[in-house]
Amino acid sequence: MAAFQERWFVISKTVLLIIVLAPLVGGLVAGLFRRQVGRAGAAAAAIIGVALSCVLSFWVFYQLAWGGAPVFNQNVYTWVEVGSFGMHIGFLIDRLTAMMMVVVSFVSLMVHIYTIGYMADDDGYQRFFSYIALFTFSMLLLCMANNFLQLFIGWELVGLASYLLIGFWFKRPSAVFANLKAFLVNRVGDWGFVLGIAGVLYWFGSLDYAQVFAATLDPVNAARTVEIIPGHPWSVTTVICVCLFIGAMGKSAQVPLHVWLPDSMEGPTPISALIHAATMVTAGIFMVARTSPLFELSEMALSFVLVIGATTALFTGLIGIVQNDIKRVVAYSTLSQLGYMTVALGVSAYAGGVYHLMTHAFFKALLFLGAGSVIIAMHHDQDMRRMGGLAKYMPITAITMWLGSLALVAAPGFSGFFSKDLIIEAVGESSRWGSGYAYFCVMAGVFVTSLYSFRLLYMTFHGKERFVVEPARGGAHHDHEPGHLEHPPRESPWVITVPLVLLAIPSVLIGWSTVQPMLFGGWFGGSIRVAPANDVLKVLGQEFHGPLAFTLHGFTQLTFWIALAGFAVATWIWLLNPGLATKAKKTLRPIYAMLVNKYWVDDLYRVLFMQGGVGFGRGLWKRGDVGVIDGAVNGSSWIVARTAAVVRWVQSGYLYHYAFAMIVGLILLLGGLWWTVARIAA
Amino acid sequence: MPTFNPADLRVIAPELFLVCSTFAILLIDLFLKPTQRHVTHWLALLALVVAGALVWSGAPPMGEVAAAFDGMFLRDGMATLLKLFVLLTIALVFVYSRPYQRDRGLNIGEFYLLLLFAALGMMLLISAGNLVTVFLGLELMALSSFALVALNRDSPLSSEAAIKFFVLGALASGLLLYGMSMLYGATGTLDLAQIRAVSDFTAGSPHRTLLAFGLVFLIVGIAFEFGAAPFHMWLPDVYHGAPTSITLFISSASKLAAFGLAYRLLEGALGGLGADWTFMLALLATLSLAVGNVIAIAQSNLKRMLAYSTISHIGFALLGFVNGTQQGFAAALFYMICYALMSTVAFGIMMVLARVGFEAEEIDDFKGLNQRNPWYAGLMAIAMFSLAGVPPLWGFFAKLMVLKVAIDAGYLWLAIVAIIFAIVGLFYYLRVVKVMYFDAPADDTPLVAPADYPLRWVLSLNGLALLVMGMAWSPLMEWCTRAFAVAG
Amino acid sequence: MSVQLFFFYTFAVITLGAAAAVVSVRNPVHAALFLVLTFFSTACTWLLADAEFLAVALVLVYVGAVMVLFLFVVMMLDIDIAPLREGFVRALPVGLIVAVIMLVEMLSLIGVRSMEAVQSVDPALAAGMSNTEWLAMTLFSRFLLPFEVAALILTVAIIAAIPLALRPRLGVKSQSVPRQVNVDPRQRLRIVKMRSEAPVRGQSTEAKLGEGLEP
Amino acid sequence: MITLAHYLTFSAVLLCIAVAGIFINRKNVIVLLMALELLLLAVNTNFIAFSRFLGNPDGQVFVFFILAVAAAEAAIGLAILLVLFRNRATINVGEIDSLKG
Repeated sequence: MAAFQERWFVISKTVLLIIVLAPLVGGLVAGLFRRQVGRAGAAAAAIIGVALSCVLSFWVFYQLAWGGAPVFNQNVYTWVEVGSFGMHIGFLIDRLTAMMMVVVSFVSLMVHIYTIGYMADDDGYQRFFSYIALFTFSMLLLCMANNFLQLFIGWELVGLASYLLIGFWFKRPSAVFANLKAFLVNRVGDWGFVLGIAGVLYWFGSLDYAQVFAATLDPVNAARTVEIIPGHPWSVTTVICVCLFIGAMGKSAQVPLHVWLPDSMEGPTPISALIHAATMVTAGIFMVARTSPLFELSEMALSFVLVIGATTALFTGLIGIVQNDIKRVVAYSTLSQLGYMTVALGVSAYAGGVYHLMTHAFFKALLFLGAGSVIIAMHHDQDMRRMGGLAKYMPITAITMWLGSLALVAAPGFSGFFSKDLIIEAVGESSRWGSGYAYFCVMAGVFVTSLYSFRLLYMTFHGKERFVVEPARGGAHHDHEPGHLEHPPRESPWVITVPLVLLAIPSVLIGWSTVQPMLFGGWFGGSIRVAPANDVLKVLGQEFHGPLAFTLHGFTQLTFWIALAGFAVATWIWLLNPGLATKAKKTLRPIYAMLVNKYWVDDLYRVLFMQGGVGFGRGLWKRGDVGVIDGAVNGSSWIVARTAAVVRWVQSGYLYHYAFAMIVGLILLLGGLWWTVARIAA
Repeated sequence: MPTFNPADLRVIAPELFLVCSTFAILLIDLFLKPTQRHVTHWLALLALVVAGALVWSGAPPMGEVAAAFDGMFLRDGMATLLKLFVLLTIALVFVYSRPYQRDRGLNIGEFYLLLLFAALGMMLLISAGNLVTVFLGLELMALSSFALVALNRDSPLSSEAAIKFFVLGALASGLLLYGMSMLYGATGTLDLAQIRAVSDFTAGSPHRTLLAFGLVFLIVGIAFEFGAAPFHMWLPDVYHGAPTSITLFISSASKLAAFGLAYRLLEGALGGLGADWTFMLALLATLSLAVGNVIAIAQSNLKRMLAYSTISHIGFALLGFVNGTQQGFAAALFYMICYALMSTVAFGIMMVLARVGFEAEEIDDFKGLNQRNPWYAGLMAIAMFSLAGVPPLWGFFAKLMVLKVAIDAGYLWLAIVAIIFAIVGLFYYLRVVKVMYFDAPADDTPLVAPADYPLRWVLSLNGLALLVMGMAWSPLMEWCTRAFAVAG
Repeated sequence: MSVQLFFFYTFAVITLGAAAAVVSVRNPVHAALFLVLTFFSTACTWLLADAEFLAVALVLVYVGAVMVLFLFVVMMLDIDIAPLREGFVRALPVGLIVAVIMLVEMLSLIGVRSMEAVQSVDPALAAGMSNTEWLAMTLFSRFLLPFEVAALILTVAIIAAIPLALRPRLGVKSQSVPRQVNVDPRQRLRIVKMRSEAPVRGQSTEAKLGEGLEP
Repeated sequence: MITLAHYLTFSAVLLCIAVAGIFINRKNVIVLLMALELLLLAVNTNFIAFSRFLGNPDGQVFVFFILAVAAAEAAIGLAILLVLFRNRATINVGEIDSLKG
């Protein structure tokens, strides 16, 4: 019996491989054999794959949490071994990983089931299933990695899958633009990430988590500095951590690399749920938590994280207030919540950040899927200005959305409450540089969150119906004008409502059973390392007396009253006085313009990078604008003509210019040599 | 007085065989009708294969050098490895370009003969142990290349490219010779090993300045052959103007030979001046990375884009040289081999797409390729991702190796610059992929693969190799490392 | 100043002057002739360095063959002279400055002052042979392999130049004696056998004729 | 007496004239080819001078090879020139600029 137990209660390589590979196999079947297996076959293959890994993830989780299984850390495949430098595929399964696996595979499974209903009319049905299964595979690979290389591979695969999915409807120019944007912005982040990993390899001599984290304990490594610009020594860990965090900023959409996320709403709704709730955006948060031993060495890097997170939390939430597209409101709320998670990381409350990641995964997936349900009912119209009063037509969607929103605004007792309130308290407790600013941001953020959440609910489900129901006039299904429906909206089919209900349950309840062990019980064990001086959660833990007491205490807290104020304002404006919003828009025109234009960040990037970059490239190398040169030649200023002449110098097509470039190169090399010789002689 | 030693013939057996078979093909080709040109094709391929087998079978053990003709000709591990890949890439040129040449009436015997002579020149250059053999091998290769670029004699662009290539090439080789004369003047010998012996012990002597002075001119010649900025100006125009088959040759085999030139001159002869040339090459690498990647973005012609991309890849490969050690040369050689085999895929697909009177060389010609022929689109995508250095493709590991070398050599800033430009580079490679997969084709007739089975299979294998080598690159890397065992 | 030095200076100045003329005169024929002068005077400086064989080879190979080729091509191509001067004057200052900078750098790096090595005895004479013999002894022993490779390069030049330059002219009428001699009558005259067709006497022909004639 | 410095200076000046001839030339390509011959002439002079002062025949042998190769180079260069002229009806350096950018 003991032998039996030992065999079964130890996590085996096979199980882990199945968890990772099942979605891949499902996705490959759905993608490569899409004609052979047909629509139903593709859906079944992908869902079975993901369901299998979901069940097994729960099994692994169970074993780690209650079965007493030890942490699993093993390489399963050695890719390359060059000297001391090895590249492996391996798994590190501790409680942090197990939690991520459960969240990822569960939310992903829900999204898969939901997709059956949502994508039913789409031609790319099989393709879509293969992409989302691939997405799940990538994310699992990323989470389960035991080394930076595999983390990076998963990271890039997630990026690739998101690129494919955001541009799923590749015939829409806006979708192509959005996926290009997502890709480019992520690339900027990856640039930092690669540098960070390179730094880890260079200074710690390994890519293996265990070895690197062990090396961080060595004070020699902590004190090492590097001079990237000669004369300015920087702490090596700060350089590495900032670089790694730049990667996280790209994936987790932190200011200023947040611009891709709202645009990624161009993809089908299930994808929005998958990207925003469970997989891609949480990768950055997870990565920082995973590398907490490194981050703990650098106060400076953590302050950087803190300030970026706080800025994201408040300012992107503000944009959410003025959005009219139901999915975009939810998208900006995601940005804001990611900011909260990042803030938690910044104050060394890694467990808090990861915990919020988990609760957020449930309720955000719920909100997205609910939004999707509304969108289907509205015949793919996403504009909330043409909704209203939907609650009576689709009660299940309305109720579950309400529950999800309550979790989002951290109403005491809901899952979001436990995670978010703790983050705010942790910030209040922290004394890190920037925590004052962060405290202000997260507090103000509570009000903003409440405002846009209830605004969404009121505009969608309550108040006057702003759409018109017209019986079909024989026209094609999709030809109707916006706001005109052929038949009254109705509740979505069970494949959509069941995931909603299933997601609503953890959104409401998960906090009660998990907050105690995960945040204060040292549940994460060795997977997260916090320096004793930074451990704000421990301080909070001394005042924590169980979830019930915490909930009751919550009613007396400032945050609750701020949220309530947000609720009151939202109710006043959008439920009771529908005309007020327009009036407020007029009085606060400059602020409104700023928010609607998203602080002009997109425009800035467009001017700076796209036009600037293209213009620079073209102006410098392609003989400038024909207009400019023609204008110059035709007798405008002498200076412009000279500049144009210099510009034309390079790759002008003329042999003598080419030869001249070579000779100038020769002269410069000779000059350099001359200079060195003269210096040596002197 | 040294006399002729028949045993030397065994050392140059592959070259000897190639000379004899080239002349045999020259004679046979005279008696063939144009419709029988496939005989020349297969004979030329056979000659390359047998030469390759001779290179392989007669190779001296790793770490040893077999010298012949009084040190004029060296056969070592590096020579074996590099020659095999030169022969391979030229064989690929033959296979890929057959339908292309045939459709344009360029399938003439001279095409094969000049390529064979170029192969011979490259082999000689790679094995050179004396400044004279370096020069002659280089000229044999260069003169054949000039003529090959001009071979499409009814094309104004081809002839323009050829004259630019010729004038600048002759200028570069003139400057290279000037540098050689300085080496000779400073050391009194033309033998690379003897020059090396002097250069190792010249710190502080007037010879040192003279050697360094010659070195600058040698660098100019080497940088020209590589196409490193600012000696790159010929490269985009030649890529663009030459028939695609020749572009393929120049971008693959020539670059490998350039590596041989650089290694023989810099390490073989002037290893003692390592500190000087590593710094100069670091500067050239920086400039090449910047120029190549930035200008490539503004290109609409795929051949020109790939030309600028070549320049940037050369910048990357030069990172391997900044170390001046066995590891460094191994990484650079690995990079060059990888680059050569990536560019063969890209240009091979361009030739598959080309039709009579239509060169598939604008990026727009690739619009919607996925809908017309998903397999070739996939291969092209692999090539682009590999060129961009996306893991887990071969190109990524090649980049990784040279970056490691650069960092180990203390050139951290250079590695950072290289990474930044690699990311800039992603943009234009990705544009090709985007065009293939997301744009509507201008012409939606399905693209029928040419009924040339060797071409289809070899091209597919070549494309998949980029994928497979991403998984299994370490044996080749190890081979590269061992190839420099003694010299490093 | 020794006699040799005097001659060296004389020929050097002639060479440099002629070289400058090569790259600056407008007429390419003149340029080619100046190039001949350059080669001649350079050959003389080589003679002063006791390189008799190469000096003679330079004159024979270059002046005798290569320069004739140049002149041939210049005259074959009908080139306008006048418009080719544009831009030259504008580019001249920059070009001169760059050239002078390069020269200064080169001379200072070569360190001409430090190389006051004086001509010793002619090494060929010291070895007891003529310059040609001295050269040949080296060329045909140690430089055997390069010698053969040089032959290959000349072959490549032929193989490359012929397809580029040779162009069979179409539409030129010329006599081919072998073809005339080898003519086979059967190729010129073809005897065709046909079944003779007797016109069918009767109405049809007449009717047709009649139809055609009818107004 | 003639010293090595005389020869080296002479050839350096010749080299600079040749190089300048290549990049200030706005005329026809033939002059470029002539300038290239001047360049090789400078190199040859260098080799001969070094050979003479070192008492070593290798340099003169190298010159022999350079002469042979330069003749081959001239042949190919002129052939390319002919092709160019037939295609473009010009050999003016300033008009050969279809390939650029």
